[in-house]
Amino acid sequence: MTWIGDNLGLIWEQLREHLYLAIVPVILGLIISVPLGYVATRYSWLANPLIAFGGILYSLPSIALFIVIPAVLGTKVLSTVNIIVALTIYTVSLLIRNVIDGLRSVPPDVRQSAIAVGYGALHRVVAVDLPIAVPVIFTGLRVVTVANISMVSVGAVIGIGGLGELFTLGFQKDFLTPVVVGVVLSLTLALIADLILVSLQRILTPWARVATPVGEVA
Amino acid sequence: MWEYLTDSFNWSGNEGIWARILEHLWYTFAALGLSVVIGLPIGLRIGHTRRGAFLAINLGNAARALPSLGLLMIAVLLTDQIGFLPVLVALVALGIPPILASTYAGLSGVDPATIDAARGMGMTGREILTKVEIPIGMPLIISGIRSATLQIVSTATIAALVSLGGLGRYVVDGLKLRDFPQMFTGALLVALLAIVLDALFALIGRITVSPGLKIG
Amino acid sequence: MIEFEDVTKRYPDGTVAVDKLSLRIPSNQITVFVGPSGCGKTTSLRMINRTIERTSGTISIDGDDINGRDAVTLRRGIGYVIQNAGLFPHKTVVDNVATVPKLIGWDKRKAHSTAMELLERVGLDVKLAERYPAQLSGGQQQRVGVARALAADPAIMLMDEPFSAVDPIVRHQLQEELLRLQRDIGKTIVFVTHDIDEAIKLGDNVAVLRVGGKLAQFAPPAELLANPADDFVRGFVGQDRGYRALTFVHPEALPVQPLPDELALQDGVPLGWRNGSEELLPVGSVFKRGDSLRAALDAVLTSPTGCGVCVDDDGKAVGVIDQSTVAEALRS
Amino acid sequence: MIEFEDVTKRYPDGTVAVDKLSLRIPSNQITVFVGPSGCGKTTSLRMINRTIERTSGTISIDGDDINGRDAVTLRRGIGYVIQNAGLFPHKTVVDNVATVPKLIGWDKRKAHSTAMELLERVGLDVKLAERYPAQLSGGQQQRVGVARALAADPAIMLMDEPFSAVDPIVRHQLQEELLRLQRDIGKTIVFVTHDIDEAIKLGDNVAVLRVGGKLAQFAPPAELLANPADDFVRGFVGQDRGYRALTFVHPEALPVQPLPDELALQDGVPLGWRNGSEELLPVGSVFKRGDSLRAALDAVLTSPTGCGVCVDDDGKAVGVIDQSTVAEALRS
Amino acid sequence: GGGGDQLGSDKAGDSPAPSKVTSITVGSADFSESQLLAEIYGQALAAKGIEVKKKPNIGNRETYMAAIKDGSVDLVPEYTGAALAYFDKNSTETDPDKAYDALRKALTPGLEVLDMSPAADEDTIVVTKATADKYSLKSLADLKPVGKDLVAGGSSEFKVRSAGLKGLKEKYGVEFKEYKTLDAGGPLSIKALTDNQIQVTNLFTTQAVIKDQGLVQLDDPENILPPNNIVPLIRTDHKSDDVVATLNAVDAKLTTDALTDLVKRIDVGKESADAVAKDWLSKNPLS
Ligand SMILES: Nc1ncnc2c1ncn2[C@@H]1O[C@H](COP(=O)(O)OP(=O)(O)OP(=O)(O)O)[C@@H](O)[C@H]1O
Ligand SMILES: Nc1ncnc2c1ncn2[C@@H]1O[C@H](COP(=O)(O)OP(=O)(O)OP(=O)(O)O)[C@@H](O)[C@H]1O
Ligand SMILES: [Mg+2]
Ligand SMILES: [Mg+2]
Repeated sequence: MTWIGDNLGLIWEQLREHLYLAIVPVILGLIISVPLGYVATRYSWLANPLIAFGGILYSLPSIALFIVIPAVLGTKVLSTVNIIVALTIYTVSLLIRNVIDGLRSVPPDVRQSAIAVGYGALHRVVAVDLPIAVPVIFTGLRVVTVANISMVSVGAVIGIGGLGELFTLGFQKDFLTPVVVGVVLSLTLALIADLILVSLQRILTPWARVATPVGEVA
Repeated sequence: MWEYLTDSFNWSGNEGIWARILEHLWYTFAALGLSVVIGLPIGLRIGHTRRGAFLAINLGNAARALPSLGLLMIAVLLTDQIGFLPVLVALVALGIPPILASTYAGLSGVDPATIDAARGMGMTGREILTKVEIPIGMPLIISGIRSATLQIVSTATIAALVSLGGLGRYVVDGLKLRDFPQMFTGALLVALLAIVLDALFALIGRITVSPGLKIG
Repeated sequence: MIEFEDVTKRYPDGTVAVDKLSLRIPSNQITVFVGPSGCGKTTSLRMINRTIERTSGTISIDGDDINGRDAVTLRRGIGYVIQNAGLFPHKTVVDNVATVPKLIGWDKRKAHSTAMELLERVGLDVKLAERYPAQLSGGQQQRVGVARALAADPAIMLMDEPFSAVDPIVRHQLQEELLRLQRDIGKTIVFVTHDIDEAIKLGDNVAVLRVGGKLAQFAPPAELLANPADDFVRGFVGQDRGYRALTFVHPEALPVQPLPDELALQDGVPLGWRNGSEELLPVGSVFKRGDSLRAALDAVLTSPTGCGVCVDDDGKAVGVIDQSTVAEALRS
Repeated sequence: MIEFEDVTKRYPDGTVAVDKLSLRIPSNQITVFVGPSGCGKTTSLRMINRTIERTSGTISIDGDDINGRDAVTLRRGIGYVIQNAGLFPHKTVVDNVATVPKLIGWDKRKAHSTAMELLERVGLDVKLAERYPAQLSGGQQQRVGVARALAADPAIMLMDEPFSAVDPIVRHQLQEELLRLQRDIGKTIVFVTHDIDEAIKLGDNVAVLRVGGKLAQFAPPAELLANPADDFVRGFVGQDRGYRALTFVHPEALPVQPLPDELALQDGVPLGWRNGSEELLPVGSVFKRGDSLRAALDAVLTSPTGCGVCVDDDGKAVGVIDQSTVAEALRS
Repeated sequence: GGGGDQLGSDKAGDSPAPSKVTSITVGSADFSESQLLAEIYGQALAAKGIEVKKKPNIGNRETYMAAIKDGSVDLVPEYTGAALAYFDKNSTETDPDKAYDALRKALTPGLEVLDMSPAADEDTIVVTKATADKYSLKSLADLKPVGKDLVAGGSSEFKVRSAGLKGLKEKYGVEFKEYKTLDAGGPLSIKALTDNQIQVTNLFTTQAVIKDQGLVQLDDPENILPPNNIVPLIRTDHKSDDVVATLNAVDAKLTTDALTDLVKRIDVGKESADAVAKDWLSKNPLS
């Protein structure tokens, strides 16, 4: 326990780095997946290959990806960019499926109406399809966010791992405390992030949580 | 990397690629088997009774948030062992949530009218589970096991961090020695293995899922 | 006979779905529960096979309280058909039908052949037997549902809005087939619908329920139309009930008059009415001897001459009746 | 006027959904497309707002070929209502209705107030304005759908089976409301249904289509009932068409007879028929002066005495008619 | 091995030593002693008013070398012999001074080492007391006849370098039954050794565990294990005079015994490297 008190600065530093490394890829991944998913619903033959390719990318071991990236991009080996790019790849490979499913979840009669009231193609996506896809997209977003937060720590193996560095640090000394602190904080971070996403989703989709009307048997 | 792969020396022997693949498969299936043994019955129970779903799903999510590296290290430090056991613990913790969650989803997604009909014709709870809910939930159950497999295969690389073998050996040694061909080889083989296993489960799905569920 | 005695169902949330219902459902007849949405039809029906447990009162079948019996065994002896059929999507059509026979331990061969027979019986092409439910139309699915419920030859059939999800034309066919089937099998059928026309068409007896789960009237359809018990039933039975009631008026024999010359025939089948010009006027609808007064009136109303044509089973004209004959019959 | 000239639609898979359809849809009236499932009703309708593009032929509105116009602008000027309403689940009721006004650039305040007015107009409680579609019943959703289609005051409204997913009682209400609304607004409405009753009730003109997308008959409903063009139409119009046709027979004035003593009244409202015993016999259904012959006949048929009661707008009895008067009117 | 050069961009270049540096990034390897030294260097430099950034725990030599080559870090604590083996795979120097000189020559352009410290942390190959007794092991040469019965374990690097299995085979003719890849003198190796999953491993002389567990260090008559004096490895573009002066002063004061003590405080006492470094600096003021 005294270890915690003595190392508050370090813990705080790693926590901040961890959060940064986990969240930035989620945001970037979302920015990439949405247009990509939209294209895949327009040209539906693209959807399955994209999802399958995502699955393959996701099965690449993260350690390998973390190290390959500087070789490919020419970034410095200790640059956070490596982790961010790797996790962004994971994010997109997972999220693409949800974006596609989400856009496909728009009921056909709603889409029909949107066309018939005279929405242009792009306008319709922004004003109708995307809002309706939010719950499905958020399901994916929650999964990748949590997964990212837990995956960042693997970066510790190459020296940029946020809370993961507490793992290696403790492990080298055969010392449980830092590892447990790292795991607990990482877990807490994931749960808080999840909670924030759930709240955000509730705020974004007030329509999705309304009660069914009186008289209808569920 | 091509040189590494085509060098037949690298393929044979108990440190060779074949041996590593077998080790990797062993870790994967051991962890997967245990995850199924634990996750499936719980998922079935929750899906069938539709009670405790909230708890199970959220526990499942929380487990997903466990960093496997940290978990592995804690497992090593706590069990005071560096063998297979801590790795198994970490991988099983990773495998259970998807299996649990999709088993639950598979069962709870069964049309209530179908269950109503089954009950109405005099099926007992067990018969409803085995003859109706499991077969209809099968596509999702398989896909849960499938995604657990993918995660386990790719994460089993960390076994190498605590002295075990498997394809992670190449990745970790390659990392330590900055031997990129070796590392790429490892990563690529892991991805290949994942693809092969994925195809295997697609096949299993094709066999176990009733054609009636694939129409339309 | 199925007997409800003071049966009440209160759901955990306090809703009283069925309130002190007392009712005798005669054996080997079709009894229809009808009423607006939420009036407790489904609840009443499902208390019979105990997929919903009553709160108080007694339900007995042939004098035995159903609570004295094991729920699972009870259900295996009662056929159950619901909207959208509730078929097992993972089983072929014939396996769906064979489900209960297999559950109660028949050998496979027998279950299968019984299932095949039943498919024919409900009017399904046996070529469909190896298909899966998703490959059938709604109407075909409902037929499978009926066959499945009949498979173990239960004495009682419960049918909860079985035809309400199919389009009107198919629904009409299914209703006709059910009536035809019932003539053969003579089960005790309890049928739920919210469509008064369906109730009148199918029911030997109709129980009209009002919201709150109270019985408003229990009577054969003709009586329901002629003497609605109160304003609620009158409103529910709807406009045109006078005309509909004619369905149940079967005058012994309407006195037909000989065929007039104006009626053009071909091999005895009416072609049209001559009116001096080249073209014939349409015949209008025709009726058969033994048809209800409704059919006769319609024939009169659709005929351009005011004379309704009566035909035999081969469609050959056997006579005509005029407006005043019908009016006479109506008065009597 | 909307004009179809030799319009054909062939889907990429080869299905010919509409085949050389030629048709004039008059302005400010309700024209109903009716026909069995798959006969091309929806396809025909949707070619009008170009959500489906025709394969050949011309469709013009008031003489202008619609292909000469920008599809999006065209659509904004045409209201569109479909089954299940197709409301935007993520927008409140009032925002749903305000969609088109906002799209065409009205300021928010005006769009909102117009939307609120429309909600009232279609008979929705304004308290529901801030709800989401999922919080409304099916009938309420359909009303919102109608309001949304009306929002930008389009000259044309396309309605594709708008009422087919709601229960019969609500459907009846919605039909009445549509007729009432149309009396005020006088739009050019094209309405699709597969329910011949609905077509007859709502249509100023009815187009009957047969499978394969061919026009079988285009006529006002009374003519359709009286003179079906062929067997297909006759079959489709169905039994009871003679009786239904009476809906369109409005005898100038049926000669009513003075109230007989047997009719018991209270403040002029008929209570029942005396028959010597304590209890009164039911009055039967009643009709108003100016009602169709169908109503008068039903009154006669439901009356235990064979005398139908005629009432004024307050429900007070003003006279009776007997069977022979109705028969007389039928003959003429 | 040796793939590190793929990453060794020449960004370090031939830029001349600056007259003044305002900011420096100190990195360290993934073991306690390296972290401690990095802290000591860092704190000493900070005391001179230089802004110090820390990148502790980067990884093994191959990893942090890539980092210093591409400028991710500017300074890491190194060991003469091991660093020499990294830059020149064929070197066989056994004398500390010669090794130091050879290292200076072998360095990639853009990197330099400062003065070598008297403190050293040698590689050592150890067995448990029990193993030593059972096979009467004193020197590495004694392993030759019994190697086939023994399992060795240690880092990935130990397996392939000449100060490891390669040297053992070439110089002593020792081959083991198996080699388990664990870590570089870390908890895995120690655990495996004490559990008798492995019988031979590679540790470092400053590790307290050697004494605490009564492990037996095998002699190295053929000198396959190089001398390993502590020496700062620095990028030329951060080698200003005050940095050089400070680090040389620090290194001059370090001794092997002091280092052993300090490392024990971290590994056994679980104190943070940060605090231990601060403590040592306060007791050994630079001037
Ligand atoms: N599980 C339940 N819990 C609480 N209330 C229920 C439940 N099931 C039904 N109800 C209520 O009981 C009443 C009767 O329901 P029931 O389903 O029997 O009606 P119904 O006549 O079959 O209606 P419908 O024509 O809509 O099928 C309704 O008010 C309904 O809301
Ligand atoms: N996108 C399409 N591709 C191919 N065929 C189509 C398509 N849409 C409709 N069809 C076919 O065109 C024919 C007419 O379809 P349409 O939807 O217009 O019929 P409908 O009269 O509206 O039927 P319903 O009453 O069932 O709504 C049908 O045979 C249908 O299967
Ligand atoms: Mg019901
Ligand atoms: Mg249609």
